[in-house]
Amino acid sequence: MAVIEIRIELKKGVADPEGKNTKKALESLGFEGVGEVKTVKVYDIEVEGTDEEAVSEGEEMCKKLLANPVIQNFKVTVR
Amino acid sequence: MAVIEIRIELKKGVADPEGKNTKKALESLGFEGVGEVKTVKVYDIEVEGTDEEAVSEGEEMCKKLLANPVIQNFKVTVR
Amino acid sequence: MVKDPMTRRDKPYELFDVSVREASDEDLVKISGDMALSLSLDEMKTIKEYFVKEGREPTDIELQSLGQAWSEHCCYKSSKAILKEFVFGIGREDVLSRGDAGVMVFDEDHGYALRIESHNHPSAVEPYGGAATGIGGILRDVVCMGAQPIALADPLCFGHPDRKGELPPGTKHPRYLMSGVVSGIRDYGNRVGIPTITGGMFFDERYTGNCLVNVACLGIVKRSDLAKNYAGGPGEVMVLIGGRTGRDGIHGVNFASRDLTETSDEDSRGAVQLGDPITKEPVMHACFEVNAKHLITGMKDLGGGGLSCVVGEMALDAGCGADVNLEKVPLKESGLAPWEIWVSESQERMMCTCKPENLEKVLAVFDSWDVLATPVAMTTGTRRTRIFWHGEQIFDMDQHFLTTGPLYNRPYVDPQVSSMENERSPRLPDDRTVILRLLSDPNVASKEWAIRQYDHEVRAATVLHPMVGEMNRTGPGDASVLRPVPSSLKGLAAAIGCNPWFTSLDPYRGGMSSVDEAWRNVVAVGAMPNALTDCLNFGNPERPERLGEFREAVRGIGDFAKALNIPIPSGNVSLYNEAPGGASVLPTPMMMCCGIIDDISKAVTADFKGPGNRIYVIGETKEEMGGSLLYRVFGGKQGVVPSVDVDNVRELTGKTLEAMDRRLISGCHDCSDGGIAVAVAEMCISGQTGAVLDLRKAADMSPRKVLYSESNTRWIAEVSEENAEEFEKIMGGSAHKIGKTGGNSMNIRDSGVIIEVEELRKAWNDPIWKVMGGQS
Amino acid sequence: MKEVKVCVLRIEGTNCEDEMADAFSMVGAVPEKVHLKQMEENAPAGLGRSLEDYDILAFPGGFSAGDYVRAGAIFAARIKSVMGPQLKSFVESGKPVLGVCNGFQILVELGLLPALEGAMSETPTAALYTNDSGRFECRPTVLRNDDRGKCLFVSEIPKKSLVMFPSAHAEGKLMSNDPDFVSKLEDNGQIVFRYVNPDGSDADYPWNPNGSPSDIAGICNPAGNILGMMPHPERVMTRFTRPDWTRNPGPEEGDGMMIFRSVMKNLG
Ligand SMILES: Nc1ncnc2c1ncn2[C@@H]1O[C@H](COP(=O)(O)OP(=O)(O)O)[C@@H](O)[C@H]1O
Ligand SMILES: [Mg+2]
Repeated sequence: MAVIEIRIELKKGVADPEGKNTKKALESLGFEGVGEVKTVKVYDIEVEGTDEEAVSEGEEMCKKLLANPVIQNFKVTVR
Repeated sequence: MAVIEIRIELKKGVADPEGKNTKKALESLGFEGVGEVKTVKVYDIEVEGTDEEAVSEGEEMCKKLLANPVIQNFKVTVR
Repeated sequence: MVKDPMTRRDKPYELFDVSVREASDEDLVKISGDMALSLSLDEMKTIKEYFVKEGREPTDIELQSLGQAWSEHCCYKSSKAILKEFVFGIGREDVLSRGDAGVMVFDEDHGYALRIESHNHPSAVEPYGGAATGIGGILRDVVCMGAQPIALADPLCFGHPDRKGELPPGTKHPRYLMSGVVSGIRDYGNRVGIPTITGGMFFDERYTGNCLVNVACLGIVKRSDLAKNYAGGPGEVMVLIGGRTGRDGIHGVNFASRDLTETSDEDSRGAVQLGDPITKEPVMHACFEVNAKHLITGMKDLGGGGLSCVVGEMALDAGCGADVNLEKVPLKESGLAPWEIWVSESQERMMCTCKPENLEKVLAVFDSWDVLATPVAMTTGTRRTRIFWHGEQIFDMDQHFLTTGPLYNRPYVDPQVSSMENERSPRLPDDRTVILRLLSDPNVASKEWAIRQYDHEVRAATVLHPMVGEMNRTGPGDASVLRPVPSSLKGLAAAIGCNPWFTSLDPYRGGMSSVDEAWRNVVAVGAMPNALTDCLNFGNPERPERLGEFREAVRGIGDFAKALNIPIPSGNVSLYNEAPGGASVLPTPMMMCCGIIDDISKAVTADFKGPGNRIYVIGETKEEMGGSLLYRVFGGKQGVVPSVDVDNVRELTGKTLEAMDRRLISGCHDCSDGGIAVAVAEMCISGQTGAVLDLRKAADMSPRKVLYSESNTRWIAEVSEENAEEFEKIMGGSAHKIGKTGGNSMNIRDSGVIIEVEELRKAWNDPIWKVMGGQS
Repeated sequence: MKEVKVCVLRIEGTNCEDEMADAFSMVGAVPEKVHLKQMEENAPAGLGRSLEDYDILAFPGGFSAGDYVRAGAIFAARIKSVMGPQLKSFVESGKPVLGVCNGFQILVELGLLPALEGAMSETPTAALYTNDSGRFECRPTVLRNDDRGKCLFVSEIPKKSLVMFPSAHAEGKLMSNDPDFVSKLEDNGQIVFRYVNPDGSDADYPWNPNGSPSDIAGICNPAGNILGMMPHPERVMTRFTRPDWTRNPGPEEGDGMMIFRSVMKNLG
């Protein structure tokens, strides 16, 4: 049993409206000097097998479902 | 300038319909032995100041806007 | 007490016997507190007496069950006597059911269901999840009538979203709450595919510590499929449907029946649930299927009160008892104590009853929808509920004692009523400044930021939308109208009415005014009001002033409803709406009115349709400035709160609807916050058309008061020159001409003020977008 | 005339299937709401269905599986695993496929649109991404028919004319990582609908509610038998669901009718 972390980020150049809105909200609450805000989607998933097997299983999950290669990159690590 | 990662997780015992439905979808796609699927919300935020200042700024952001202590835990680290 | 009252039974599961028979008053209070029962000393004493008579000590599950069943939320112990006196039982032949939702005749073959409920405390603590589960709950109330939900409505009350300064401890910022609540309604409503067609947003500092989240649902049902909410008799199987049971939502109703405190955040985590619209949707389909195939005898949702209430009520209303095999209940996590399973308020669950010979077929239907369905109990002929855990009896109580709960006639004092005597009129700037300020007040300003996040036309039956007028340049509508039966032109209209400011200054007139507003919204679109549903949000009923307000407001609602013979087949009461520190919210009777229009092609919207038409005000404008938006914004004090003359309501409704039926009125808008000034401005905004007003002949008082008075039972009507004569004949003196449409500005002759329509639009459109982010 | 059978495909959490089916009924087709489970090989007796028995396939709008992960992603992945090959041959046989809103998102996630390199790509080559506003937008939108004659679903709509179909979505911005994406679609004649201002000029927000490049609202595949679009024609089958019908009385029939009538005509 391993727990993998799947991190799905937007590709460079893809606008991130949620990040942008969050930045605005933070600024309106008085936070100063906030630069870029990026939102990342993370799944922590329990899978069977060795760490290596778990990671390659996670990558399969991204390809089949969790990420759209047009807009997103993914990274799978063992937690 | 520092980039902090803010990781917001649901507390134990709080239902996670998104995780549950993702698990179901993975299983129906033929992934076997999938255990718990947890969805985590992550923000990568550029903030000014030293690492320490950045982390405490990030914690403030969570308290004021990004997290609800009733159902969520948060963790702020420097990337 | 020397010894611990809780004795654990020597069993592989958690079960305690609780010594109450010998307990002192002090002990009883401590037991109630330690077990989080929220029961008073007197109630604990009644329970003690009961178990003395039974000759044994109660188990923890029995006490927890009582705590839940006797909560204000479940048994209306403080409000029932008052509701009975004033609003219950307005009998009309077309009331088909007063079950979990009210059901009224829609046409020969169909009924429509209506119900409203509050989800205030959970939303104050966790706005997103709280509001979402509120939607889930109200949908289930409609589904268990066998009705397909067709619309949602969501009136909300918050502190000012741009509030500056320190917040009271334990309180979240109104902007945060508003954003979370709207997201919760959006995500649940949109995902489950039911349009959110109307609602309201009310802002006042007094909601800062305790926001109000009310949610309403409408449904449509074939009259032959109308479901009952109770069993058909003894010997039937009770089948638990839908989500699994977990620790979420334990003590939710007790929480709703208490004031919020500074630590509500931490204390009530268990009471907060997260809804799952994806489980809900197949549950709905499957329930409709077993109902339409007449395989079941009754169904009911597990709302506040969980298994404990649903089993008791489904059996009791059928004159039965029930034997429950509690270990059969499917769980989310292991290790729950029996009492936790019994009182949990986990979402997305329903119960149905069926004859044993149909059980297999019922289970097959649920299976085909991948919906969990488990027989957990049988009805019996005993009028007692017994619970077994792997064969061992752990609960045995009289149904009636358990379910009915105590009833109180708590002390109340009649409220002080605002009057003309101590009235202080505000010093006003010029009309231009006044009108622009009123339009930008968040209570009037555009709610488009929220409205367009809700899908208000999914199901493709929305005939009048919440925003009306020129596309993407819209203004506010009155009632929304649906066409629930596609083969017919008959429409169902729904609108919200509420004026908490009137209610706080004069609860009786406030109650009446709230009904009047909902009523006239429905009339404004051309529909005949048909039924009401109400959500009564008030403060702590144990304080005599609060209960006095409640009583007077309910009396006002009842007097209106009785006089006009309009039934209130469902409703909800939410008490204990007090912020940390004990500040009460404004007394808020939230009314929803449903109406029927025989031919939707005759429906009327509020936007001015073009230049050169006459503008009339229907109804009398009086010097009733108490509680008006004008006074609130510019600092007026006291004054008379607008009254309602029920005969006048009846007469004007008849005339207005007749004129609409003859297609004589091209635009119609009700007059409420900000009076004629705001109503006409809004019609200009949505119609992209100006207006010239001359108010001298409208009423026998100063033109300024005519402009801003909020007298009830008034509409602004737009009538073409060609139709004017016939219109005036029908109205017979009840309509007063106040101007003409045309041009690019609102031009008030009496004060010489001219405001461009674009300027009106900006003042009205921008404020909430500015605070919440985004643009129209 | 031969009965035209329409498969309106659904999974748990699908909505808008009722109005999609009703729209097809209104033009004389025979729609059936079919759960994806019924397409599985081991579907319970009597409930099993086979795609090849239908003449038209429609993916309804709204949501599917809550649109967790990404809009349409879960539904698309499950379709692929249950009936990928059948779907491919359905499409290749030239039978019409319609996807509205969530249905469009599903078609893109399935690789059936834009299909620049063959009928059905292994992985998606485009995405329908979060609106520029970051919000769900439920509002009227005006579309221009820019089809150049390929698309089976718009033949009854006069070329370059404007129609009003309302939009209701949070993820409707068409994206690709191919910089020449728009011009390739253009060259192939795949752009069917563009958002425009009511006077027909290039759309500004909110008339383009999501920020789609070149105001693209709907595209077809190179063969013209698959149409995916964000706005909802099935919501405006009569004039009474137009948001402004009380001030702009048009014909009894709503603009949406033409979509369904077109495909019927092309089958007949
Ligand atoms: N103010 C009211 N006016 C009319 N009917 C009411 C009112 N308050 C409650 N009711 C009715 O009393 C019944 C019980 O309400 P409640 O216990 O809140 O239902 P639930 O169990 O669904 O939460 C329902 O039929 C409801 O419609
Ligand atoms: Mg109920």
